[in-house]
Amino acid sequence: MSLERNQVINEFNQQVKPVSLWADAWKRLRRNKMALIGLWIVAVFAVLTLMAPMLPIYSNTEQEMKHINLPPSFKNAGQVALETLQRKANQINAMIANEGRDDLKPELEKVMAEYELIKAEINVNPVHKRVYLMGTDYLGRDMLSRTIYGGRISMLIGFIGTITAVFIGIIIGAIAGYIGGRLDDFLMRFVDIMYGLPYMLVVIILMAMFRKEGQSSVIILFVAIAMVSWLTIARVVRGQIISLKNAEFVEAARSMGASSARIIFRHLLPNTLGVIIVFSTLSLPGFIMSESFLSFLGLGVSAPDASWGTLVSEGVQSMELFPWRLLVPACVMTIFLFAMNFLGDGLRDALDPQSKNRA
Amino acid sequence: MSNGAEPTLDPTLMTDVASTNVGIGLFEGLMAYDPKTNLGTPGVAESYKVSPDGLKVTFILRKTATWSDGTRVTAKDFVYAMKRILDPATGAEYAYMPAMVIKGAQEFNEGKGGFEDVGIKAINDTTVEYSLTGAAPYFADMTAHSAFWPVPQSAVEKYGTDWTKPGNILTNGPYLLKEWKPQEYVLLEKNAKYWDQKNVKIKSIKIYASDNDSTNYNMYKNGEVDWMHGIALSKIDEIKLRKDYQTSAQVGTYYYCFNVTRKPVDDVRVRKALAAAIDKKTLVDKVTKGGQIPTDSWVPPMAGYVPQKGIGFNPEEAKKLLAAAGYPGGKDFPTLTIVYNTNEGHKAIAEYIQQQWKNNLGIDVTLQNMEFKTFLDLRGKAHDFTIARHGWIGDYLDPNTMLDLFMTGSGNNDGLYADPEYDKLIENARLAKGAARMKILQQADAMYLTRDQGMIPIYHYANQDLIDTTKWGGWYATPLGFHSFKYMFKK
Amino acid sequence: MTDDVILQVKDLKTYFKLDEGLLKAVDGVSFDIKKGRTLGIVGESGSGKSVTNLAIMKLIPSPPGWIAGGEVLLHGKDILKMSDTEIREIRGNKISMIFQDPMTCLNPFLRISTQMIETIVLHQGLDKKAAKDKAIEMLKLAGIPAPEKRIDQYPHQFSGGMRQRVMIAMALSCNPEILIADEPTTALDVTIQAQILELINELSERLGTAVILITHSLGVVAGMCDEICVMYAGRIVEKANADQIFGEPKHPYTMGLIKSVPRLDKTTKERLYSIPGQPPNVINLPDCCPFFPRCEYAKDICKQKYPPVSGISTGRSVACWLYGGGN
Amino acid sequence: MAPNENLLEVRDLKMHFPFRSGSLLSEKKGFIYAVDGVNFAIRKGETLGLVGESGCGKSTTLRAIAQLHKPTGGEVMLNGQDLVKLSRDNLIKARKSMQLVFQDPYASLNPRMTSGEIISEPLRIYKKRGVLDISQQEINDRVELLMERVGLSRYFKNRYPHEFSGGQRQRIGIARALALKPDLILCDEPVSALDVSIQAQILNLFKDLQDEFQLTYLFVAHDLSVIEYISTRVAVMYLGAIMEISASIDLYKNPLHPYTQALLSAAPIPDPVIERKRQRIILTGDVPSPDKKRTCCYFHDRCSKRMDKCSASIPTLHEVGTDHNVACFLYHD
Amino acid sequence: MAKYIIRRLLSLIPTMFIIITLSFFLIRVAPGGPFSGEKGLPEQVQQNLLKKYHMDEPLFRQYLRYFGDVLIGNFGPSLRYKESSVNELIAQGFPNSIILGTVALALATFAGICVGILSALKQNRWQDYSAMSLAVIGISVPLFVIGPVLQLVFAMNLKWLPVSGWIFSRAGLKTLILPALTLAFPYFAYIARLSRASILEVLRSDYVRTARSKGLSEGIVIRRHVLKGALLPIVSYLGPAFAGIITGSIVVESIFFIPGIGKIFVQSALNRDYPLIMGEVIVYSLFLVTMNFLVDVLYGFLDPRIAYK
Ligand SMILES: Nc1ncnc2c1ncn2[C@@H]1O[C@H](COP(=O)(O)OP(=O)(O)OP(=O)(O)O)[C@@H](O)[C@H]1O
Ligand SMILES: Nc1ncnc2c1ncn2[C@@H]1O[C@H](COP(=O)(O)OP(=O)(O)OP(=O)(O)O)[C@@H](O)[C@H]1O
Ligand SMILES: [Mg+2]
Ligand SMILES: [Mg+2]
Repeated sequence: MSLERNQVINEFNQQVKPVSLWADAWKRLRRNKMALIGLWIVAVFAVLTLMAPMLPIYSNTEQEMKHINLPPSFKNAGQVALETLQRKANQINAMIANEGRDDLKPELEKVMAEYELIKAEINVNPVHKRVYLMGTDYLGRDMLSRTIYGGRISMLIGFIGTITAVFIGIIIGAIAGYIGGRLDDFLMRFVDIMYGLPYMLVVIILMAMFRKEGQSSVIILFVAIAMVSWLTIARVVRGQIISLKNAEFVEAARSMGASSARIIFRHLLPNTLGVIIVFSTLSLPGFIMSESFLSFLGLGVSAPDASWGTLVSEGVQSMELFPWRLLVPACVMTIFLFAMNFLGDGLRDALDPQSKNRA
Repeated sequence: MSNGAEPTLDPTLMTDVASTNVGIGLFEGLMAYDPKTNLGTPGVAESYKVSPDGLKVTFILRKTATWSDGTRVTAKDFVYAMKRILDPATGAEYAYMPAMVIKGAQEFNEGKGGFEDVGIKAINDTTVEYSLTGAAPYFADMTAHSAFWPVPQSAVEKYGTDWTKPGNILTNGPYLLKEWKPQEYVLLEKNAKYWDQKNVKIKSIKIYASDNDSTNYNMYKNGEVDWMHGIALSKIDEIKLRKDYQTSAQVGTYYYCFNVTRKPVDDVRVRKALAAAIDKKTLVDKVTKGGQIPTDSWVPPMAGYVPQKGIGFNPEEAKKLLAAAGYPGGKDFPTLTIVYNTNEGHKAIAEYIQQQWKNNLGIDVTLQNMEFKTFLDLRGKAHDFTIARHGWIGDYLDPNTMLDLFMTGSGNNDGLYADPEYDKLIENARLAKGAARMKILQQADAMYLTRDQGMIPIYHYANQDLIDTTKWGGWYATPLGFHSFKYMFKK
Repeated sequence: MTDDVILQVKDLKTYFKLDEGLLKAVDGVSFDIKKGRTLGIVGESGSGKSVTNLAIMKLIPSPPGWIAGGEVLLHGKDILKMSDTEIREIRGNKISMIFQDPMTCLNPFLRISTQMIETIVLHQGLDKKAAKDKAIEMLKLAGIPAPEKRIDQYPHQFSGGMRQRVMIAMALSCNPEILIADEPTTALDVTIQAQILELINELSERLGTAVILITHSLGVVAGMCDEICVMYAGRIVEKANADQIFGEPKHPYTMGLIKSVPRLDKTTKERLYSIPGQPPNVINLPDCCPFFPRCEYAKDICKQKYPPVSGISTGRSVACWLYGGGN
Repeated sequence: MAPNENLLEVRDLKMHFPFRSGSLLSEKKGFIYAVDGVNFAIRKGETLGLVGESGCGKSTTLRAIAQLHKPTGGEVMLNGQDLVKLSRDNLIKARKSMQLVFQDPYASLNPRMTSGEIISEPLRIYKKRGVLDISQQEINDRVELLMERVGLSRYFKNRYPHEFSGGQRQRIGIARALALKPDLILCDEPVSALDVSIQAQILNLFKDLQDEFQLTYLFVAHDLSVIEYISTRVAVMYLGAIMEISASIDLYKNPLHPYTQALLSAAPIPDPVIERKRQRIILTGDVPSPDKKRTCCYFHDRCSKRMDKCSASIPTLHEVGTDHNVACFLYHD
Repeated sequence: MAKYIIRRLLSLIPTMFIIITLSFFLIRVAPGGPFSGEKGLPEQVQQNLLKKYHMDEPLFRQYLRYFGDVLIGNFGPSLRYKESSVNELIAQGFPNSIILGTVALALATFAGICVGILSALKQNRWQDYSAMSLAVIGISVPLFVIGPVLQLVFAMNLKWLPVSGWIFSRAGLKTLILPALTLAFPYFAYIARLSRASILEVLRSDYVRTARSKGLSEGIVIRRHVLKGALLPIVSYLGPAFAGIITGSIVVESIFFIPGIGKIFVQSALNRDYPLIMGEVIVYSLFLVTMNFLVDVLYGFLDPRIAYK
């Protein structure tokens, strides 16, 4: 039997796969529409936030006292401001008329005075020509621009949190789960201790120790997030590893003389990828929101810059009056998280060679 | 009503507004808060006499005043309360109030002298006499404060720290403590043994301990509470138009504190430039919106006193001053940081001021927020700041409560202002009386503010409440923010 | 005769939609089984034996798979058209199945007892206690030592062969009309294998159970089956009774199979014959005889068209161009 | 090494699994005597077939030899080294000359690795340990060569295990075992999951490789004809102990132990005519459970030729002919 | 197993010891003290306070004293809630938090698993997509948004439920609904997603097919055969989640005005109420460590292949 014939026989209708693994994963990712959309959204977000200074948007910090709390609109700001004032005046007028609220007359005058003022300068002052697509906030700053800039820190936090969580958590969890015994006890008690310590005070100490006047505390913020982000994932990974470590392919690897590290990183972890990815996309919003908590303690970007977390927590206060101040950052954030989730799911499928036969 | 969470109901240990609000219903001092002015009005005491030199004040107690178990409230109860609050072992924070004015109190509180030397004496059951360190004309009003309230010795000795629990507590105010669920609510019920009980209209009052403004507001709107003390600032635009929105000026000032030992704000021209570059009126109108009063003065308006002014909003002047200090057009001006404790309001103000300085002076400042206690440590202990947000609320209605702050080494002089002349003026004022005293205080005020611009006053606080006064009578907007339930009634 | 027919499979088609394309795992398979008889299915791995039987039980994982056509008539009633409740009445009760891979087919999280009892309770209406006794009895029949102790253990505490015996005991516990045994004895040693096959035979004789036996072991097929189907790439290439298959195999693939078996009774230690090449990837199979690249007798027509099934004698048919184009 | 020298010697190998039963509080402890005193030796270049009842401890023996379970007792001498006593590092080095092929090809291949990675895994492990001096290019070449050698197209290098058929998977496992050119390969039922045509290919492959590389096999299978085909010597195990061990031809021609006889008679023959006429020895009696310490012949309950002393003491392996050992009192003098 | 349990229980002791010791010193390193306020206290008053609470002693003495007290179950007085001991405060708040947390987590787990099952069974169909979108919303929208929104809709507009309050008030159990829902939402989302992923994995397994082939109804197949195998990652998550839900409910407690421990937890740290922080830390850690311990034990019950030595 010649080799040639052998080859023909072997390759009859056997599809030959592309050579590169990553190319293959990429190919599979590309076939997943939702993941692709997710990827695009994340990419667009990344580009937008990175290029924010170059975008044709208004400053994210410049205040315009005449444009406070304007709703989203395609119209010129002056126009919107006038309408808003008009509405307010009408409301007060109605109250005066219906409820006899004469005490509101000075308020009405104030409103009307401002109305006149803006009316007078609407065509002269160029600021009134602005268009606030997403409305403005309590200091008359452009919400669109604030949200775009806010994405910088929030996305960064999300990535850093996830990366540290994934790295530290996975390593610790995997080692504890695989080696077991005393080391497992030790590492898991360490995790318990980390859970148990009063986190807020630890962060406050960090903050006090490393604060320098006039310097941003973003690095401390990262440290603070990294410190605890990995705990839960470590426990989850450990659980998975414990149930996987008796699999036969692990025995096979051991019989080949593979070291524990190799078994953990090459054999076990790739097989827990599903849970890891689901879990890390799940923790992403947690990190983004914990930034707003830590910024309460004084970490993170300092005003007037904002993050999604702080924008949302600001916005929620006045959501009945100025819903866009909540909705704009919240929706943007949610879109991003949706995208990350789909991307995560897609990545998991792409990296799972079996997924293709599984619908 | 909704109120913050009250940590304690023991008058000796009370320090915060929330506790005091409840305490006013339960206890009554020699004097009580007047419902309109918050000055003193006769409480347990029928009347009082001040000695000609102003150093001795004698109160005559009414015989009808009793504790809720029916026993009389006597002079001894006040002496006991005084002993208790001053006793170092009690560790009462507000011990400093009596210690400041009563003779020998400071020494006793420091553990240096005995209680016998403290200037309080029960002449008989109905007469109590106080000896003061100086002629403090505000002393009688001061006795309405919780630090001077009587404490039932029998209950305290019987139950120890548990004496304030419902069932144990004896009160002498218009109300009894029916229920107390810390972190939840306090239920007060009319005290039938109260001497003036026929004038007490409201049968029972439930005071919620919620400190979430939005929830409180929702409860208020839902009719679950009738009176909301403090308002949801974030909803101010809506609340402002309500007819049940009540606001009144408060004895207190929000200000930006300079650490005058630090460059570049050790230069008075820089301080003045910074002060002159803030449009406070717009700030109050557009940013804080809550009826605060924009100000260039430190001392809030008070009867008989003309507050002195610092420099007002004047961008041109500000630029000139800055140039004179060596930073024309803001050139080479070092980057300053404004520190403030985390809070939406403080943040908005800081952001606004940052922008003002940028626009009007061309200088860049950065902002930094931090958690409250860290902030306090930094501002009050380490003094590790250049400009920090600050606020001060007077304890009693006298300019002294504002001005003695800036004496050298004073515990609250966080900006480290130090001027012996100023200290002397304040000392002198202690012994002076009447208009002369006010003059001296004005002098000090002018020195600190007009001459030295030791800080930037921004606005005077305003009390804000939501209560429908067409439904509830006897409620008035007051300068200290205290409201006696006793006078309130349903129309 | 026809009234003895319990199950009739007609032109069964089961496809899988995969990323690479359409996989016709079973593509027009037909056979009948009569009461008390045993049908053997042999064939290359991946030829669709298991899928055929899964389709009979309507257990094709969907997605990606679905039953693309055909009928499965149980006493003349089409299983494929039944509602879920009706099917549940049949599964485990009238038709029960021994799965191929005993390692993964037992639930590792549940005790053997739980897994056995639930079926017995469900279909035989016994109470738990009686069901457990029955389960123990079945395990004993299947040759598990100390079953009353073993029954409360978990699958991982059993050796591979013991798990397989558990599967068998479970499948037989409800006295099914049809038993589908997918490689029931691969992990068993020959003595136990003989014991199990004996058990199945006895059942078949006593209760008239019809058996579909899938196996790689031609020895087992030879000993057990009345009729044999040989499958290749989703179709039956040859169908005949046991003697005919072993005596005079017609299809080149069958011939290859028979030749490849090492035999105890012929102690020639020469190299084993093996069919050259690999089984084809069934995805997007062109319309040709899928065996042609490995076939010694391949003709041009083999590359162009799938050969029609030609009946050779009663009950015997073969799909190969060697035997003409049609009847 | 002389051809007759023992490559592997197993002496009194014991593997007892502790097990617990009962509830949490009234826990009872015991042992499953999965392997209980196994002795045998394999000479270089030969194939020892291991057959036996399922659950008798074949897989466990293999695992214990490979040190996947630390044996409860006994010695495993590989090339004169006792693996049981070796330090971790030395054990890993020793493993280079002993590889496993698993019973279940699918479960033993990491589903997230491509076949190329799986086959090169042992090479990379030993490269990393500094034992093997080999470049990445050489690894690639070696993998391709191995794949070709076991009959897999080199183009399948980037496929994942689930994309292969059962037979192909088993070949991956074999290629992996061959990668390090070990002296000894332990095969745990490598062909029982395969259909006959592929089984033939694999068996041929085993043979070819043995000829080519002077390999030694310990080969577990149920199919006696397969064992006969592949082995030079055969050991018959029953309940954790070896009952009979002998040269292959000898054993098949002249089975001595009653269990071996039963086994051979039960082996099916792929010919319906013969099958119908065959007389089988059907074993009766309970299969004893391995959770009791034994004091007598393991087989005595089911043995048709049992004698009194069978239930009194344990027969040891006894030489009865050239290279033919039996543990049965029938053949004790 | 019994041995394992004993060993784990013993290991609680050093764990708690380390947590207590570290926390004790850490909180005293944090800037700011319990007695600082916007108004600074005179030196003397501060001295008196420190003395009263033995805080003028050397730190190590304080530590020993504290440790001694803890051993006899006395967590000392609260520095802020002056008449209450830490024991009392915890005894007041903890049960409420446990009630809220348990209800919320039970709700989250139940709903999460149900939705997870639904999604897994209807994989890639609209049910799946909508359930998972709900889950993503659940994790991405913070509590302080969900809470007020629910309040707005169900209490303010529909007037079905009270704005706030707690179960012992007149409104009774009704008050539990909104806060429990709010608190449950993110946990629900986590659990739904986790269970979907793991149920999908299990649904593909052969033993589920076996179960179906036995004619078991879909309900039993899911309940008996699928869930147990799929529960492992969820259980790993539930341990820390339960501990977290008890103390992490600050936002919900504040929005719905519930006298729980979460508020005290955060407040005590902000107030530097040292004994209260310590008390909270101890109770929380004990709770968490116990939960994690239970989870580990539960592993053994869920997956018989996991054997503890
Ligand atoms: N769930 C599935 N998803 C995708 N393809 C499948 C699935 N199940 C089976 N197949 C494919 O269907 C074809 C037939 O498989 P089947 O399991 O019936 O083979 P078999 O004849 O039983 O083989 P073996 O002897 O190896 O068990 C194979 O190509 C297999 O890859
Ligand atoms: N991890 C384990 N824990 C407890 N008992 C075990 C374990 N592994 C195997 N056993 C027991 O050891 C005995 C021998 O098992 P082993 O897997 O070696 O059998 P085997 O000879 O390979 O059988 P088969 O041919 O069926 O694979 C069995 O009784 C089995 O139940
Ligand atoms: Mg199959
Ligand atoms: Mg085995």
